[in-house]
Amino acid sequence: MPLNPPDARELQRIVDWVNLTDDVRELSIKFGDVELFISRDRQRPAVQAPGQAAAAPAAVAAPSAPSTAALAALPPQAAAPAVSPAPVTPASVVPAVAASADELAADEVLIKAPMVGTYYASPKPGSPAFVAVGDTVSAETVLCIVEVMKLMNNVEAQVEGTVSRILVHDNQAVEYGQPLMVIKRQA
Amino acid sequence: MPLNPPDARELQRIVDWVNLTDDVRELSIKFGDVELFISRDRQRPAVQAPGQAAAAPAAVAAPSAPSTAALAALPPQAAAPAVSPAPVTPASVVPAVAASADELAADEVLIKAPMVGTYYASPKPGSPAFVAVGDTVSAETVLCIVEVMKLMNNVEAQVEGTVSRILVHDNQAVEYGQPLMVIKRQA
Amino acid sequence: MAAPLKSVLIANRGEIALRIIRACKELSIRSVLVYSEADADSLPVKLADQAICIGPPQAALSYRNASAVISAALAFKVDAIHPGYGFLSENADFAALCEEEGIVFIGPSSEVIRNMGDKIEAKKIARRAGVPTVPGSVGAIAEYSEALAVASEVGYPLLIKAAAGGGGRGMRVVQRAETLEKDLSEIMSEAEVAFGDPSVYIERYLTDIRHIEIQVISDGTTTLHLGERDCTTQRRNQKLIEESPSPVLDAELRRGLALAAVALCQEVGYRNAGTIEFVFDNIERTYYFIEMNTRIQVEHPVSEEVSGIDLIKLQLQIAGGIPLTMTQDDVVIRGHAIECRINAEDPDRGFAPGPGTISTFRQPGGFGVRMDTHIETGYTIPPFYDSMIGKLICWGQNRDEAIVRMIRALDELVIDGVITTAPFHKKILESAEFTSGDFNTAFVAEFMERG
Amino acid sequence: MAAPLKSVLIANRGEIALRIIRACKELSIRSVLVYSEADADSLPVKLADQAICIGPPQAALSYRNASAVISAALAFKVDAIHPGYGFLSENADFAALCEEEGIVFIGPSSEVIRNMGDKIEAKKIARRAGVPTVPGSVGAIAEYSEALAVASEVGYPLLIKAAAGGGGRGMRVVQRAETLEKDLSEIMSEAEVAFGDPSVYIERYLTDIRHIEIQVISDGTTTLHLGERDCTTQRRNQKLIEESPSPVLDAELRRGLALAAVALCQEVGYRNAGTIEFVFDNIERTYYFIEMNTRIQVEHPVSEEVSGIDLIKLQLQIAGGIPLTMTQDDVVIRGHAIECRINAEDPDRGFAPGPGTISTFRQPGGFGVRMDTHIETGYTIPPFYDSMIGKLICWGQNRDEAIVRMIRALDELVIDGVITTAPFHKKILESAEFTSGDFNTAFVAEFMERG
Repeated sequence: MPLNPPDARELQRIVDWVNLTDDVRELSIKFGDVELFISRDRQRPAVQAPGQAAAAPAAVAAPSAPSTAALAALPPQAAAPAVSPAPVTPASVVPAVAASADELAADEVLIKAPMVGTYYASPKPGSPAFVAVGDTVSAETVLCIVEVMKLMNNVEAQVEGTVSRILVHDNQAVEYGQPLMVIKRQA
Repeated sequence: MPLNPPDARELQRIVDWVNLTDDVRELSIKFGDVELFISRDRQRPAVQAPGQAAAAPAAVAAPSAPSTAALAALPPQAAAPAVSPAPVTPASVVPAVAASADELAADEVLIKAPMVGTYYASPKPGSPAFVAVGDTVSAETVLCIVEVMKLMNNVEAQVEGTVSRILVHDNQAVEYGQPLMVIKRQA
Repeated sequence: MAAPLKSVLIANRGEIALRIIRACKELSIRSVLVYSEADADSLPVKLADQAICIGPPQAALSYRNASAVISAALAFKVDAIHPGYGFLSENADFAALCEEEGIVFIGPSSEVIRNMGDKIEAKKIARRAGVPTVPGSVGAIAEYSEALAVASEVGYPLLIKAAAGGGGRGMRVVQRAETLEKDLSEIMSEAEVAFGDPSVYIERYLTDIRHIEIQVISDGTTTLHLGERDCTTQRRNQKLIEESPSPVLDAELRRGLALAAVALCQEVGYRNAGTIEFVFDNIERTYYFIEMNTRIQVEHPVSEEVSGIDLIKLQLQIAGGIPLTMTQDDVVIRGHAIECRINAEDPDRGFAPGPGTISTFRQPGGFGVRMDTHIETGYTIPPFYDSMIGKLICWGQNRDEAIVRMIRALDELVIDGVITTAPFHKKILESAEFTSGDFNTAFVAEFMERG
Repeated sequence: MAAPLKSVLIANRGEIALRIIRACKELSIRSVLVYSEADADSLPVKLADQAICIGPPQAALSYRNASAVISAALAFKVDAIHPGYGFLSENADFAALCEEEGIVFIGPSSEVIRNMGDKIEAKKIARRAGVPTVPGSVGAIAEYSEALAVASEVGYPLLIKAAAGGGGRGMRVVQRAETLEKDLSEIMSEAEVAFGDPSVYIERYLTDIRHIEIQVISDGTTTLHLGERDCTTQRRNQKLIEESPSPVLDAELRRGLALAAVALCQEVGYRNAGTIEFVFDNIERTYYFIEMNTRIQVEHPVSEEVSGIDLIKLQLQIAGGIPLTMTQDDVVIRGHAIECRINAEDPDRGFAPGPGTISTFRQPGGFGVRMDTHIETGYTIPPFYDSMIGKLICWGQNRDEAIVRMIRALDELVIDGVITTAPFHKKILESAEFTSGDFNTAFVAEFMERG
């Protein structure tokens, strides 16, 4: 193994390997200031397109540093500074005062995309969605996945409440900061 | 004589002739809608530059149509419409509410240049000025001359009062509408 | 007159005033702009070295007021007057007044202006110079027998024009020999009544024509041409889009036009910038002299962009007695340029002019894009003058690139607060006829009829 | 990769993002701009066909964030990525990621970026291609005897550079042979301590130099050069003013530089736009390869203006597999172009960047003036990025005309609300040294010292 921290491609290869195997449930790697933690929800049933490895929804989250920022820290640049210690879930939780397409009630919270990528409503194609409108969620409930280059980022609720509105549809490309859901806070 | 109205050059030639003669005091010509009226104040003593006819300050005023507008009506254009019946003196009299470089008192009137040209404070070089600060003027008092291509336009006060300020100096080139004097209206 | 100019009075407004100010600045000539009260807040007034108000808004009392302009030039002691286009630019009497007053008129002599301003005289000069004119009667016609003789040479359809007419009045197209006598007697009677002069001219009536003009610049000795401009995209004889080179000329025609233009200039001893206008008959693929414009034209930037030559600077230099240093071989046409005249007019309401205040102006930019305009955000278009508020000029390596660049620039252009012809230009540019290059002066009218 | 591009993601901001959007529009390619939260209200965001926010203001989390950019490209399904300059444009790993993901990287291959990004490797390639490099040691030196041998070839003054150093650190000028041994041992000790590697390079120390670079464009088979740009007007290695052609080259030197640049490209199988930088030794009147920039450069418009060739459009076409149709003979340099980089910096306070809100922006215009900028009236310059807010490019028939036009355009330019380098540029342009063309890279520093 090289002494230098891995570059994006090496991390990518590890994620690819996890995707291709059936028997890895969790994986944690730490090289210097780069940390990778993979937690797979379930096995993916089959490859989608012939001749191409499917992007399995392996949920990836960086426990102490945001994985996207780590991936951005490609040589020869220095590692990207983590602007603020990233929370366990990288979802941006915006209180009701923040602007949104629709008016938010005072007890509503907007869930925004923590990164640009593809929004998945369910852990894998065809399986039930993580949440539906009316569902009760806790702070740790996974609301959806945003895929960034085959890295599946769980978006957690961070607040307790009920799902009030879902603003995007499955498989939709989403911008950084794009409103995804509205959670009505528990009274 | 041609049946068509005279063009600027023909008028100019007449004015030039008046300038060159010593014995014409007043001249009035009318061709259709073009009217020319020349009133000479005094004889000009001598030619200024050798080899060139001097611009004698023959005071020219168009009694019923502004001479500048008439001169502008050169063939092949139609005669310039007189926008409004020109007053006997073409000076623009602006009441105190109008903007000026300096503040005007409520009873002060701004005298503006009726045309672009050269301002003369006196009827001829070396002679006393038409008016000085403190002079009492009537509506018909000639305040100054503005020369437009050797045509000497008398600027009359149009109000009764006293000369409060003189804003330009003798021989100065002045714009159309440039403030020349301030007249304090008679109480 | 032989001394390089130190100061120039600009007797114009709008974009052309700005254009001349810029050229003066680049030549270290003091720019003295005269303006009417309506233009006191305009960009040219802000940018000129000196600005002098010469009268009220009405052009007759300011920009067309010869004595006010000359008085300003004399009082403020400038060397020369640049008349721009319109207003006093082709007024021979004004040029003569300048000559008399010892002020350099930036243009040809008053005599040349007068001669070329007389259409009959200009046509005679053209013939003398061996420049083809539209076939027709040499002088006025008063008899049917003369008309018949001319008609047999000219062919049908032909055009009878009252000698004293003009601006489309006193004209009739004769389709067949059978009606010639009747048409002639009718138009002569009409002309007698309308103008007090029954004499008429006859010339070939051309039905499928383009408008092509040659830009020339001369110091009185050396006359150079800067290639042609094709101004076929017109609406009611108003040019909308001009381009250079013309999409229809071959090298031989191009050369013929240019040499004809230069010959005409040499015939009259032309000095300064000028344009020789021709009609180009699409059917016969031949050209005829129509008239000469003895001034800089609105569409001069099209020639500047393809030649790299700054025409206004040359005008100023020639007027200051500096001879041309380049030769015809130095004039190399590169690529293709198109100009769209942006007017504050509403194409949906018969191109009615709509003055108003521009709430937002965004100028398009980037490679190959030039916008000559005096407008700014917050500028109020005065109702007293022409409705043209700017010219968008795009250059490309070829016509296709110039067209896509113009469409891109029109998309980028924002003029909020007034209705402009910019969207109409885009439609024209995107049409199959325009992109093909194969159209005539009726194109815009037909395009509008189709809707 | 051989299909013409239908959509391009623009991984940049500011004027270059706008430049690429314009080129995309002219080629009917969908422009998809990625932007940070700080640029949400910027002109490129308004003008792109689609704009996608990819992260917070910090460049490391947005414009330099390779995974965010590629994720956006994949999620929003674009064909290609144009990196502009700076940010990810010369990041070989990013280019490699694009290659792996099947996204066209608009630039050369990741391998070429990697090789040319390594200064030692690039120098080796240059030597292989027969391109002159600054005389000096071929590899690292560890012994005084080696240093002595190299020094006798190179001459004095010479430069000792720590192999592991960079950015001005670990360098020493040796004036005389007498001090070589002592200087060598000192710099090697310092390098050992600072970088853990005592090895050094030796090369000739050039004291009177210009910076001259050659613009190339290649489809991988045909490599064309677009003449040189002279970037000698620098301040602390930051280019201020670039021009083309260089005022000091003769035809033979120009040809030599161009051929060297093309040879280097062919040696590495270069594809797309690139720039080969040389130092030009004023004393010996000879040139040495320094480095290659494997991307479009800030100053590319200078070459566009003199060649008439739209470099960004060629980049997009080549990336879409469309080969170059022109030959070297079609590349004709006409006139002279100058670019001034307008930065929101205060020359009186050590060029300190000063972000802020632009209360009024007036863009200069007219013939030969181009301003590539993303600023508008009301635009707030964010503090997160480069302080360059626009580039003013002026073309003229010759260098003198280009200079007076630039001065005129700088006078016309209004950027109120922030302090910019525009007035400083004017002072430089008006200086006797600049107008003479005879200066070196120390000119601006000396000019400022004189005050």
